Amino acid sequence: MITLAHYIVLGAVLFCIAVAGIFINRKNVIVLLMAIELMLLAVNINFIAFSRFFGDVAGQVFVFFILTVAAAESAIGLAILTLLFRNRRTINVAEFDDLRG
Amino acid sequence: MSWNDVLTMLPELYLTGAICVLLLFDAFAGTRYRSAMHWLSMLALLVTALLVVSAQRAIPATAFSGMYVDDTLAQILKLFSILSVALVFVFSEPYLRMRKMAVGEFHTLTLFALLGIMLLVSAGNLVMIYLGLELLTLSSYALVALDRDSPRATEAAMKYFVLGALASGLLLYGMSMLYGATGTLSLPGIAATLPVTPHQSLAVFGLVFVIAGIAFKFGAAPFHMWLPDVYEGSPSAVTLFVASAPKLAAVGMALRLLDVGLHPLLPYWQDMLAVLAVASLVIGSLVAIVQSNLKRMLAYSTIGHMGFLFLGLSAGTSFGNAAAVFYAIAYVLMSTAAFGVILALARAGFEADRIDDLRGLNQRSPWFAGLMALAMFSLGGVPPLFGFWAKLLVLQSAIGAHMLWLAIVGAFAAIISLFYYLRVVKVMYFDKPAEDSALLVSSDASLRWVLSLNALALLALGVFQGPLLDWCLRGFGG
Amino acid sequence: MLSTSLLLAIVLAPLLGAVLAGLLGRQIGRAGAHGVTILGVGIACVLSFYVFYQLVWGGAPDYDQNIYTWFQVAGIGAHVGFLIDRLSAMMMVVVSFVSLMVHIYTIGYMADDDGYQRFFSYIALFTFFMLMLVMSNNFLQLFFGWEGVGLVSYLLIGFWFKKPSASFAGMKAFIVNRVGDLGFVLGIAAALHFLGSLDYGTAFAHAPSLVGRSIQIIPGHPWSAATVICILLFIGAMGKSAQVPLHVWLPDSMEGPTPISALIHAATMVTAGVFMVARMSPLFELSTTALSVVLVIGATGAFFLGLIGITQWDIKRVVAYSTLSQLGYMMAALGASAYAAGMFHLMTHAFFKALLFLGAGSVIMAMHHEQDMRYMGGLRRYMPVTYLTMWVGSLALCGIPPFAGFYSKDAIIEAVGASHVWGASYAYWCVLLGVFVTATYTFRMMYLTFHGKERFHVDAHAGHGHDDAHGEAHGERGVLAHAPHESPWVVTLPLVLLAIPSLLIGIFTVWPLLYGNFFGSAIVVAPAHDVLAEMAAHFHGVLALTLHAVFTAPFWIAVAGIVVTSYVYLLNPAMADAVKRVLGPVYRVVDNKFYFDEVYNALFARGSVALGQALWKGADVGAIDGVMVNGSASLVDRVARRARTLQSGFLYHYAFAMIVGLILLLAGFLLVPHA
Amino acid sequence: MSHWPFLSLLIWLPIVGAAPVLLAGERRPRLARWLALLTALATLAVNLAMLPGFDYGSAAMQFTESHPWITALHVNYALGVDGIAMALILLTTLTTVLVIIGAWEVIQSRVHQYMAAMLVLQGFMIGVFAATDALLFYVFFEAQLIPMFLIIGVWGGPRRVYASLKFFLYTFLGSIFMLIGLIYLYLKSGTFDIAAWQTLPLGMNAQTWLFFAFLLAFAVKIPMVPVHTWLPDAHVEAPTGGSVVLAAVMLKIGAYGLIRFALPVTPDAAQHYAWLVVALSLIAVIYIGYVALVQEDMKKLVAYSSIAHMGFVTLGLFIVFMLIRAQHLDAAQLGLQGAMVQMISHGFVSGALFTSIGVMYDRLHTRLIKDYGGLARVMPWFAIFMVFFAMANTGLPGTSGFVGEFMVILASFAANPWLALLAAFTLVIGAGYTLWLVKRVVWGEPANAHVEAMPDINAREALVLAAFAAFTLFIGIWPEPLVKLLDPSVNQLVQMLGHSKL
Amino acid sequence: MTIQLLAFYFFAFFAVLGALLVITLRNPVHAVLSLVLTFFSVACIWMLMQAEFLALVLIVVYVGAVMVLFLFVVMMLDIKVAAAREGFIRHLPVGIGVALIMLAEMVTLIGLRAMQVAPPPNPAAMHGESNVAWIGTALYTQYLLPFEVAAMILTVGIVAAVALTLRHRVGVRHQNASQQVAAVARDRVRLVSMPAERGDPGAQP
Repeated sequence: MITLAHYIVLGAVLFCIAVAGIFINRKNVIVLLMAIELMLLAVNINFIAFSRFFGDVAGQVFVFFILTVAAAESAIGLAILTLLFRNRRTINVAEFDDLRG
Repeated sequence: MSWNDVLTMLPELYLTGAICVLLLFDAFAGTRYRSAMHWLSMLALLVTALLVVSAQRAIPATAFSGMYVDDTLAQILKLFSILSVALVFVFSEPYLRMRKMAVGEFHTLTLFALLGIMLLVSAGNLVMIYLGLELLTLSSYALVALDRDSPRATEAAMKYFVLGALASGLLLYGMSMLYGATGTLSLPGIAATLPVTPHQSLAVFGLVFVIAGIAFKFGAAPFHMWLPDVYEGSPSAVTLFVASAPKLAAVGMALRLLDVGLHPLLPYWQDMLAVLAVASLVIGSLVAIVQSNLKRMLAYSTIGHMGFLFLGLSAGTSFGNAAAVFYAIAYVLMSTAAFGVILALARAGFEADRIDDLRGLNQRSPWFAGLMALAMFSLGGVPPLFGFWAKLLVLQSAIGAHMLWLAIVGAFAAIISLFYYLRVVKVMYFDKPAEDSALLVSSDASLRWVLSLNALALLALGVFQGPLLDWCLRGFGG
Repeated sequence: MLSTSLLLAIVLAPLLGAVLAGLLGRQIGRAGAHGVTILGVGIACVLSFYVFYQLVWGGAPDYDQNIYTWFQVAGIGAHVGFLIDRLSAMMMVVVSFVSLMVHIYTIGYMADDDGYQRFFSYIALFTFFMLMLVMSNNFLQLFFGWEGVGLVSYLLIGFWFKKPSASFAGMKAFIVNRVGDLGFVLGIAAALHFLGSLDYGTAFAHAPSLVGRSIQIIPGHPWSAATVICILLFIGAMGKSAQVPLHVWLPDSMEGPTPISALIHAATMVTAGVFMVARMSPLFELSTTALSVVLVIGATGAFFLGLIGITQWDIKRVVAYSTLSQLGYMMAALGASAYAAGMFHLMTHAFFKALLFLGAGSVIMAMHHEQDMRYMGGLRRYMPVTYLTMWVGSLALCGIPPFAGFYSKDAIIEAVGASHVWGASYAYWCVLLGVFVTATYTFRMMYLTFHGKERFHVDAHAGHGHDDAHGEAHGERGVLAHAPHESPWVVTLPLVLLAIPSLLIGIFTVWPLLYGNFFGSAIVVAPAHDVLAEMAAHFHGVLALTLHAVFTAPFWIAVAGIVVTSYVYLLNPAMADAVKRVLGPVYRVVDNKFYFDEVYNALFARGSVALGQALWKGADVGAIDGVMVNGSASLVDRVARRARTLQSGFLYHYAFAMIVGLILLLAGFLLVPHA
Repeated sequence: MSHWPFLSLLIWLPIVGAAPVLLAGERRPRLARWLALLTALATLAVNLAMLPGFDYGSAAMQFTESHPWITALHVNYALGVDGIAMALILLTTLTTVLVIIGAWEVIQSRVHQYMAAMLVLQGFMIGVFAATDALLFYVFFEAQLIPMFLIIGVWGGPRRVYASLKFFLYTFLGSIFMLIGLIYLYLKSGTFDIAAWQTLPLGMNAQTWLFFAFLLAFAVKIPMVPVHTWLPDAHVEAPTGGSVVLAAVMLKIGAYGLIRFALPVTPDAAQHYAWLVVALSLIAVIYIGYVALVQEDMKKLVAYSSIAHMGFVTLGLFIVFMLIRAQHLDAAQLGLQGAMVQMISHGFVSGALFTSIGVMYDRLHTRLIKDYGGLARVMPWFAIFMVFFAMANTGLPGTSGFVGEFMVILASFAANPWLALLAAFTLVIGAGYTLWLVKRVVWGEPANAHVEAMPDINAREALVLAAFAAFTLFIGIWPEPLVKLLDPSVNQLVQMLGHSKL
Repeated sequence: MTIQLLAFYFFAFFAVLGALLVITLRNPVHAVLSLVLTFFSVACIWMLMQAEFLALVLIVVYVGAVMVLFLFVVMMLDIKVAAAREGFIRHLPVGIGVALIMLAEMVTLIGLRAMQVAPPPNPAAMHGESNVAWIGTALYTQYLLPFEVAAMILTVGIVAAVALTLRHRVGVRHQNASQQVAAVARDRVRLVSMPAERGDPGAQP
């Protein structure tokens, strides 16, 4: 029997992996964007699981909106990424420290 | 959906339409009509504001099955958001013209952000919170990156984007837990369910993530790291925007979530907000001291101010909430004045964003030095200026909520932070202007007039703050 | 009847003169300046005599009224008013008369000085303050005059302000006096506290209530209230009347022009302490402890400070130490409860000491402002009037009958001898030996100055006039541009006028003053202490007293002193050096004035500066500013710089911070229990 | 009683009057000066016009005005004066006129801004004394920092930045804790009316906290040891006018605050900790006296002497508690009166001394004692004033400096002779540092050729100094009018302090 | 253990594996592909929860559009892989540590015990409507406003992306399609009248 706990734990695990990904990643920005996608995915799992177990549509509707927004967000994120690459010829996170202190 | 729904949210609907018109106008009218774009945007703001005011007849009102709430709080925040966006447009017009930046996009994206703010502060549902917030933040990311050829702006945008996305991920995770605990996304529904739900600990768990999301939006420590970089890296016009209306949105969002939705969990979030307040006060007041960049200094000062604002929020009383709203309004007007002076001094190729750039301003332009001094003293919380009353109210609400220690921390922070505000005054008044610097104040008449009004309002509202305060209190039945 | 306006005229006339001469000095010129001030003081003098006459012979009752209210707080009132009884009337006469003499004398003495008008203004102002002091009917006004004369003394000692030593001496006088005033103010406070009023009348009326009251200054040791009040007040008198150990300012005050040495530092101001103690007799009589203190300190000064006079070479300093010694006598008399004797000596001393000072001033003028007796000698030929009047003064000082000093001093010695308070026998020895000392230094001075060989020579080309007279180093000591000559009449007239009372006044006043209950209720003496009453029993008239002197020890001691001195300084001058060698260390101690100045200088002057430096640099700049203020500022700055580095600019650090924040919030939720 | 809103007029006349002065602009300094002087004189005239209508026998607030200001917080724009406030307001209006005349030729750059700042400062200071609403008081209390900050910073000496920042932050540090106290009291009582607070029952614990909040705020302002170190710096760097206002009026605000707040609102805590304040006051008198002795900078010396003299004020205020406990109510009144008179007197004397130093500074541009000497010869008139004010500073009877000190010493003897002894020590040490200063500056030979060339004071300077001298002398010779003005309020205060709130 | 549970573990394993690969792989292209694996697995899990519509949307929209966009950008930017590796091993323990702490806290706090419940019957199925219809009804009635707002967000996405990346390079020739389409013959050919050429080279008009 798959209980609610299964889903929630899966969500939590994915969430933590995403979090870990964000700050152990010193490579490039694009992986950060992907980690964020992962995080949203974890959230979505939660919502759908709760929705399923409550028999309530709201959670699934929320997921729908999250997916929509995430798409727009990706578009903007990738646009910024492109600008970044155009201006700096790199997307290595460790090289962006002009602004600090 | 009914006519009533439409009428209730007429301001937002109108603004949406206006944005679409502006988008089309911008796409087809070409670069010759830049100034028309400016005036059309102002017109759109004016009409929206009028609609907000005229909708006052039957509040509180809800629309779209409780997704949208219109009440005094929403109206206050909306009006001041509209006002601050108008100030942003006026102050940044010459700046954008000089730099040949994408004026059309600046206006439309800012208006989109404003729309997001208005939806956010009227949200009656987690979904609306999320969407309003995203509308605001996505526009903001783009605005920050709008100076496409500036590596710093792009870097700032990238940081802002990644951290913002992380923060909304946290917020969403928290929302999912709240949903799991209560089975509803409606804020009043959550408030009604929380006392009876068996999953209260789940709700509190979600609350932590929600708080993190809110704190990020405010720029409260330790979720503040994006803020200095974004303030410094963005074009000054965008910094001005980022520093103004979104703070009102943040306070609206916090109040909707915490006061409307999660008030039963007050004992939990009160402590968390208090801790965040202390962290923000410390970071904000300390690190600003060692800044040489004015925008960055103001960024840290913002962090400190958000700490003060949290003093009001964490009280959890209607007075505290009103104090927080009042504080946000005060902060917005002060920072528009401060950044307004930076914009007024900026010229092509010269940002006027280092503190030393203001050296001897009193000799070059006593009037603007005076305005900047007003803004600085107000930010520092020196009576009788507006900023003092804001501080007074939050301190009062903290003491009233038996958090005297928090008020004392706030007091220390206020002293330390005063130091760097005074430093700006010192540079303007006590120092001689550098020989080669030609500090010129923008000749743009509307900028000069409106900036003057903005700064003098800090004085006027310092003396006649009563009506505004009453209004804020009315937003919470006080 | 004494009218208020009359009394006001007495005090205000000199004040008006002082203000006119001071502020409009340039406009009214030299003659104008001395004109208005002499007129003012003259009016005061004449009116004082009139007041005295009215009181003593006119049958006028004592005057005790307030002029106006200075302040009134709750039950505590401070007023300005006058108490005129025979005590104050006598003082008024003495003060205004001597002052008038000095004014006249000054016309000659200061003739060439730049600060002519200023000087007249000062001495007239002094007269005003001194009159306010003696005429006061309350502690407050007493203190007003007290400090006022101190101020003028300060200004006059430092009159030649270009001379560093003069302005230093002025400052020293003021500050040492302030030490006394510290006690005096506390005494007033104590009087107010215990007696409930600042007015003499009320206060003295309550004085009997002091008996049995005590105060615990040191917890566990109750002190009699009367003792505390009196000793505190007496500390004030010690300052003003230059008693040991607060006498150090008086010799230095000789930096001032000679007329003021006569007026202030001999005749009037320094006796204010004596007057005050006499005025406070209702209080002092309540405390034998206080009387003992007065007696012992007075007698100590009378002998030991006189000793110093023997070693001095400066003519004025000799007279100054003589003054210290005589003030000691007066105090001793007060301590023996012979207030009248003290006041008597005060009066006679005022005349003969003023005479001696003015005579010394005359000599100094003749010597072109050379004050060192080693460069004098044989002056009797050049200035006979000065010489003769000085002799009168000297004999009066030594207490040779029938000169005025004899009657007063003899009464004091006898009174001290008759006293029974603690320390009386020590005091008696002191005052007795003091007679010898007095004779010694007086005659030494007379011989060195007027007799013997001339130790100066006249050189017409030496060419220094009066301009550089103010203490600058002379080209060569003992060389005069022209021969000494007698001073003008404005100088000699006062000498003569003062010589007359020095000679005669004792004869006429000894009976009424000492035994005739002259002061009436102004002076209160407890029957147990009333030595004068005992002495009155042996009094058989002035003539008998004068003749009887040859059978008393003081007379022969004085004669012995004169004889020894005559031998040493007239017949065998080498003897002086031999004595010096024999006495070696003792001589050095005395010659260095018992090292008071050195000790005070190290302890108080340099010590204060060192302490001030330590407190300033150590506590203020170091601890408070350095550690607390700037320290906390720099701490904030350091922390801020450290905190700033947290903002590393790296995205993953930012994210890390957020996550850590989140984890901490979660942990807090996990660990902190909630309701 | 219906009357003109005199107090509002007093406050706002100078503030509004600053606007035309500012508008006169940098190019028309003459106009700015005259406008400023006229405004100051008009304010003085208004103030004097109040005197006939003032009821000297009443301790009640007079010329009261009250309008709701912030209804939500129950803050009123409430003004009123009693004798204490009236005396200090008179001091303020008089001093400002003199300061403006004193700055006539001294201030050469940005005259209009200087004059405007002075006028605004005056308005705020009067506001502090006139406010009967705590929040209004606080607003004025803080607001005056701004013009003073600018005065020190813009027209000050070489280390003006350090000094002005120190001044501002120090004061702000103290006052913000007071603000917390005010808020607490408001929450407790529901009003910001000071009079209501004076009768508000408070527990000892609350009183203690409040007392220290008030004490910190006002101790910084007065300033008391050990929070005094801003004052020497501020004085040294401030222009003459700034120093005069600072010493003459601003320091009094601290003591005034104690009288209005710390004493009556928290009488029991004040009673309990009176020993502490008394100890600090005596330390101020003695320790600061020694520090003053070794100063090399004249302004610093006078600044330290100000601290010592203000020590008498706080001493007078707090021995009251000891006297009340010992049932010496007359002496208690005397002590309080002494503190008040000392405040007024110090206003004139220190103002005059700073003006004198300013006169010297204008000629030689140095404040170091060693650069002077022998002024009595080159500037005889100046020397007269200088010596006179020095004597007033040492508390010579007949000058105002004596009256307050005398009263306080008299009163403190009743509390404890040792206190009186330590306090009276000022007679010696005060004379020491002041006369040593006079000796080095006024007496002696002219120190150098520059001193030799110094011209004597001109008519304008003489006018200012003579005015100060006149006040000093008047109060010294006849303090009764001043005492009478203060008496009912002092009496009432002593009565109030005698009642425990526990 | 039911077949469903087995399927859950299967897909969950791949989801987690994919996620781990996303954050560890050095080549971004591989990382994107791993993300696709995760998405796909999760979509299958959603299927298990009978959220068919969202599962499909995830694959069609996310994998089909967004991930392709990612791939497109990664390849366009031509990132040097080797350079961006340093420090990875050093920071890994911190990352793992923090992630584990967080996971522990989360799992503790969520209160899993209360969640050991079986799912109730599918409400959509009970009403006899599909999951799509169920969501659709909600979207167009109760959630109409959010739906519209989502549209605005997408518009912002477009506007922002265009504003940031579209640039009119100066000096670069580019096509203007609308001009091309709108061209008429008159624009294409211009007739210029000029005098005929003569043989005499010296005679210019």
